[in-house]
Amino acid sequence: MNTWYLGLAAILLLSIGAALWRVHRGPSAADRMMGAQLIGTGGVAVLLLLAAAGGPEAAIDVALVLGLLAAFASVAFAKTATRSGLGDPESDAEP
Amino acid sequence: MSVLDLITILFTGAGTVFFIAGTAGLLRFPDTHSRLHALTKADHLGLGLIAVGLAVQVASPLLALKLLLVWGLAVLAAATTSQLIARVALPPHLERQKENAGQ
Amino acid sequence: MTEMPVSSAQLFGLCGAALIGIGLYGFIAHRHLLRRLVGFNVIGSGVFLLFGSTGYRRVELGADPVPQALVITGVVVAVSATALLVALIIRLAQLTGSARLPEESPGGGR
Amino acid sequence: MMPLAFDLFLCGLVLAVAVAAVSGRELFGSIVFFIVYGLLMALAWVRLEAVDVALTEAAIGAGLTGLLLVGASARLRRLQAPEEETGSRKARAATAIACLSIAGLIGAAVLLLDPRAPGLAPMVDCSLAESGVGNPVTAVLLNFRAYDTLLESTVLLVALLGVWSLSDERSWGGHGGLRQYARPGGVLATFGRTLPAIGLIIGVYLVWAGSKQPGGAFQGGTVLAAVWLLMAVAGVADAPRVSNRLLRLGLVAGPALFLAIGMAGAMAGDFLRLPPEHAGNLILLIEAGLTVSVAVTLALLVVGPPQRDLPHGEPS
Amino acid sequence: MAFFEASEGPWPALLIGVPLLAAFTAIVTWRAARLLIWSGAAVVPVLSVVLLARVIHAGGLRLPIGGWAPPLGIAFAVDGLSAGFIVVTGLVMAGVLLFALPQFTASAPGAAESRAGYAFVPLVFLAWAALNALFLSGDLFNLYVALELLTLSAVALVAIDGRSGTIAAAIRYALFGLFGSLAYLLGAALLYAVHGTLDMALIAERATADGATVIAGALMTAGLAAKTALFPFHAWLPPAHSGAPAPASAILSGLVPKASFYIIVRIWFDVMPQAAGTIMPVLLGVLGSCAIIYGSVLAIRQEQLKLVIAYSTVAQLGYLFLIFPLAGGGGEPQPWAAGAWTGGIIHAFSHALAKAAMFLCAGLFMEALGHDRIAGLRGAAHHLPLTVFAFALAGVSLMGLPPSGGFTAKYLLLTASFAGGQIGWAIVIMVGGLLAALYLFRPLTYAFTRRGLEEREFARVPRPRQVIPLLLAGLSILLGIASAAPYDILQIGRPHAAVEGLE
Repeated sequence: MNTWYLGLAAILLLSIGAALWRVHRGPSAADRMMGAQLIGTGGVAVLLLLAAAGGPEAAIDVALVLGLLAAFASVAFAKTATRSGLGDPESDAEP
Repeated sequence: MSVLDLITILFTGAGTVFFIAGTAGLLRFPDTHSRLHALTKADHLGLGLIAVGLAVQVASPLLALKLLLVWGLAVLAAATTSQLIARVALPPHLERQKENAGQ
Repeated sequence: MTEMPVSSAQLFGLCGAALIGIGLYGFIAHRHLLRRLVGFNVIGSGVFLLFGSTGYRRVELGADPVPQALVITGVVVAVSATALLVALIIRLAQLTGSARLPEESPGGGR
Repeated sequence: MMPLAFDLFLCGLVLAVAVAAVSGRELFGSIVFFIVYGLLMALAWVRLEAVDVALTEAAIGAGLTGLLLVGASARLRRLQAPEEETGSRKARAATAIACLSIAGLIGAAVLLLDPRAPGLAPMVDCSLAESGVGNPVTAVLLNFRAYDTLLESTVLLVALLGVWSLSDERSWGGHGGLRQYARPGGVLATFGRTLPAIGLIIGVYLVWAGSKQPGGAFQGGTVLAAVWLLMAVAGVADAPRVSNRLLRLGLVAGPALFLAIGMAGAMAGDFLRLPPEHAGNLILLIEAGLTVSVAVTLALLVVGPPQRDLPHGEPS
Repeated sequence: MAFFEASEGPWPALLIGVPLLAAFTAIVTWRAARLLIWSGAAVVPVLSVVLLARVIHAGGLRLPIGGWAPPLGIAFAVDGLSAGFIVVTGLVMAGVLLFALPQFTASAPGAAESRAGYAFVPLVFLAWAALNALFLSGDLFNLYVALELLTLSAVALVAIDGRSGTIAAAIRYALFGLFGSLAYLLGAALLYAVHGTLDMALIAERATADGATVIAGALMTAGLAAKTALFPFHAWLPPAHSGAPAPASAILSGLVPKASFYIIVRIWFDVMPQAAGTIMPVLLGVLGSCAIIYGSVLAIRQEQLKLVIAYSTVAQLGYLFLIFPLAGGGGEPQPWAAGAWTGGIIHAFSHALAKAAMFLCAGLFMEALGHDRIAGLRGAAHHLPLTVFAFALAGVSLMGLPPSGGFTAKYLLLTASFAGGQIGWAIVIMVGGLLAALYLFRPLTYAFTRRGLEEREFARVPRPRQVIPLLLAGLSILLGIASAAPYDILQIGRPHAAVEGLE
């Protein structure tokens, strides 16, 4: 079973490696951010699999923290894309 | 091999497939918005299937809860960020339209 | 278990060494200060990884907690330094319009 | 063979991402790579069975540092600071060769190390019972080498003082950063109201769990800081004024409590000595104080120096 | 183990705890700054002297912290060298804080808190705590944390003026300093990996000249040399030290680079002397010589007083590195080694006092004149006689004229280089003294010129503030007059203390 988990984790790593290409290529900043988002989720999945594959059980806590914080960079990015950097990307009204 | 193991193998395997599909979409789809579409599949389904597949194996319910919480967080984060990223990625003329429609 | 040509600890240690080199390149080769800061952080994490990997040489003893604790300290110190540098860089850009250091005048003075 | 193959692959990815982060042509791209890099480092730490470090790396390396850099690059773009000009190819090649040889030297040192050296793990195990906690890393951080940690917690304060002193004279005493805005009821605002509750639980859990299993004040404090930052970004919470007395008390509470316990020990004969029968509770107390201070300090470090609120964009 | 004595009282802990407590209080309330400065300047130097007295009485001390003996825990390790540095730090810090009192604290009861005033006081106290922690530490990683605490507070002090020039200087300093810290940390990590401990005394027992140890030593030395502004890593120093407010400059120039130098000395004389080989000491000596010549020449070319003083620091730091070839990190202990070593350390002390005095003088000139152009100093001796006298006294020490501490230091270094047949270093020392005379006579000549073309406006400067640099400069002279005492103190706890110097 451990080998199965580790194998899947390795495959996910491969897929992360592929997603890096999107971060590299862009073309827009949003594309790069999306690549990072997918890699973040992939990383969380790898952590869960590592925990299952006889790794430290607390790796799930790491996954929890990553899952919690993964969104932050994207939110910060979306925020900075507004005109003043302070508004809401969903609306053009400014404070 | 027990039935549980079989379920785990099935779910985790399927989850991984969704991830690969999502990655392929992210790489191959022509424009930002369709790529975003592919991304959310991987986030929602890929991680979800893996989490469920592992949750049936764990001994303590607390651990299972944690696994599901990880998934829940990922879904929540993905939903929010894809919405926001989509908005950022809107070309200017579409943005104007959407604003008019919204008001 | 067959004898591996290289252990995991050595592998991550070598990876740390390579990261130090990569970060150093970014630290030296760029003029844009934010790029240099990224380089600095890569060097830092390379040092940490190398340090941590040396605590994992005896797998059967478990990971040595001392390097782990020291690396945690180091990471916190590094983020403090990074935050201070980011604030300095933004301030410099506000005052001069550039995120680069002015060229050094080797003679100083006049 | 499988674990080693996995590690080999992980190292390869880490190196590739590091190269991309350092050499990418575009600043924003290189910062996104750096965030990915932090995430992969967290994986590497899990592989090294250093989950405490992995938690720190996930929270600080991938989380906060990424946030700092994304924010900084956006502000520089808004200030229209010019992007990179590339140096001469010859100079870059020379630099690359020099860096490569330094990395080679360090790599040689790694290979020269005795692969059987035990480190201090056995000694930590022996004294763990007297340390008051079950997690050896926490035992090192808050008991065996508590002195380091005391100094480290003041390093954060120094950085914050430095950041604050970069404000305009006129803005001194004002709010850190600029007031953020989110459309009421919008996705951002909803997110900013939902996630903090979960984040709070996770942060507190990490601190509480730290005495028995991986976690602790720095990891938990970082999560709390990040959660608060999210609330600020979503317009739910405002950055406090730097002149706020309560805020300042929060900054020093942890280190001051730590120092007080240390000095009490010094008066009794041994600086920072925690009597074994009370060590567990004292450590929990110190961790609680440090969590508050770490969270407040880190959050304010990311927010930046106090500024005057202007209707649009950068303060002039 | 009887070796660890727990009965030495809380002195080392107090030397760190009191400045930290002052800093925390100052962070919470700026109103307390005045009280904190007075009490800090009174209490901490006394504690330093008490510690020195303990060391003189009991010899070298080793106090495990928290009841955990190394290698698991950290120990304070105090000997004559650390106690000497702590006393000098205490004197300079007390002088600087009192000097800065009117500049950075509330002038009137109702005055509003200011940006620089708020940051300055806690930063200085934190730097003080960091310096004491560093000189007391017996542990390589603990040294790293103290060093980072010091570096970050120094960077913040450089930037405190907020002008674009000082921000740039602070960034340049931070890049060098943080890079240096990482190189040092990497070396420490390697040493831990080899020897299984970070305690310096334990490593000293175990260290051999194996490959990893040598690489670790090289990395640490390179990083620390960058932090000490050793040529060719000196470029960050002059803008950083001249751009800060005068009291901050006094700390930055007088004390901060000595901290990283102190660690280099510890590494090569105490921790792993056998790994030094023959090339490394000579290389450090050559770089130090380059620093002496290059720094002095550039100091001569400056038009602004603070830049002259800052470039002079580059040159004077160069002397410190001559102790590596002269006192020989490796090999057989030579009869003159103790003399050269002690000379180098006394030079560090007298430079700390003299350079702090000079920067404070420059600060007073700037207050009186509104600028620090050398050509504008005409008439200074008439209007600010005490300050000019203090500057001249400090200059005497920097030039190495008798009976100053600088003279004793250079005398010891010269004697060692003649005794060892290494005439090259002696020539550098003498040329450096001549160049120092050149760059210091220029401002002094202007100051003593009675009348300029027009009668210049000198603002009044309160006399007590003029006394502070005078006292510091006087102390650097006293170090030469009573040179036997520091010489003996520095030998306390030294491994080769038995070797007689050539006094």
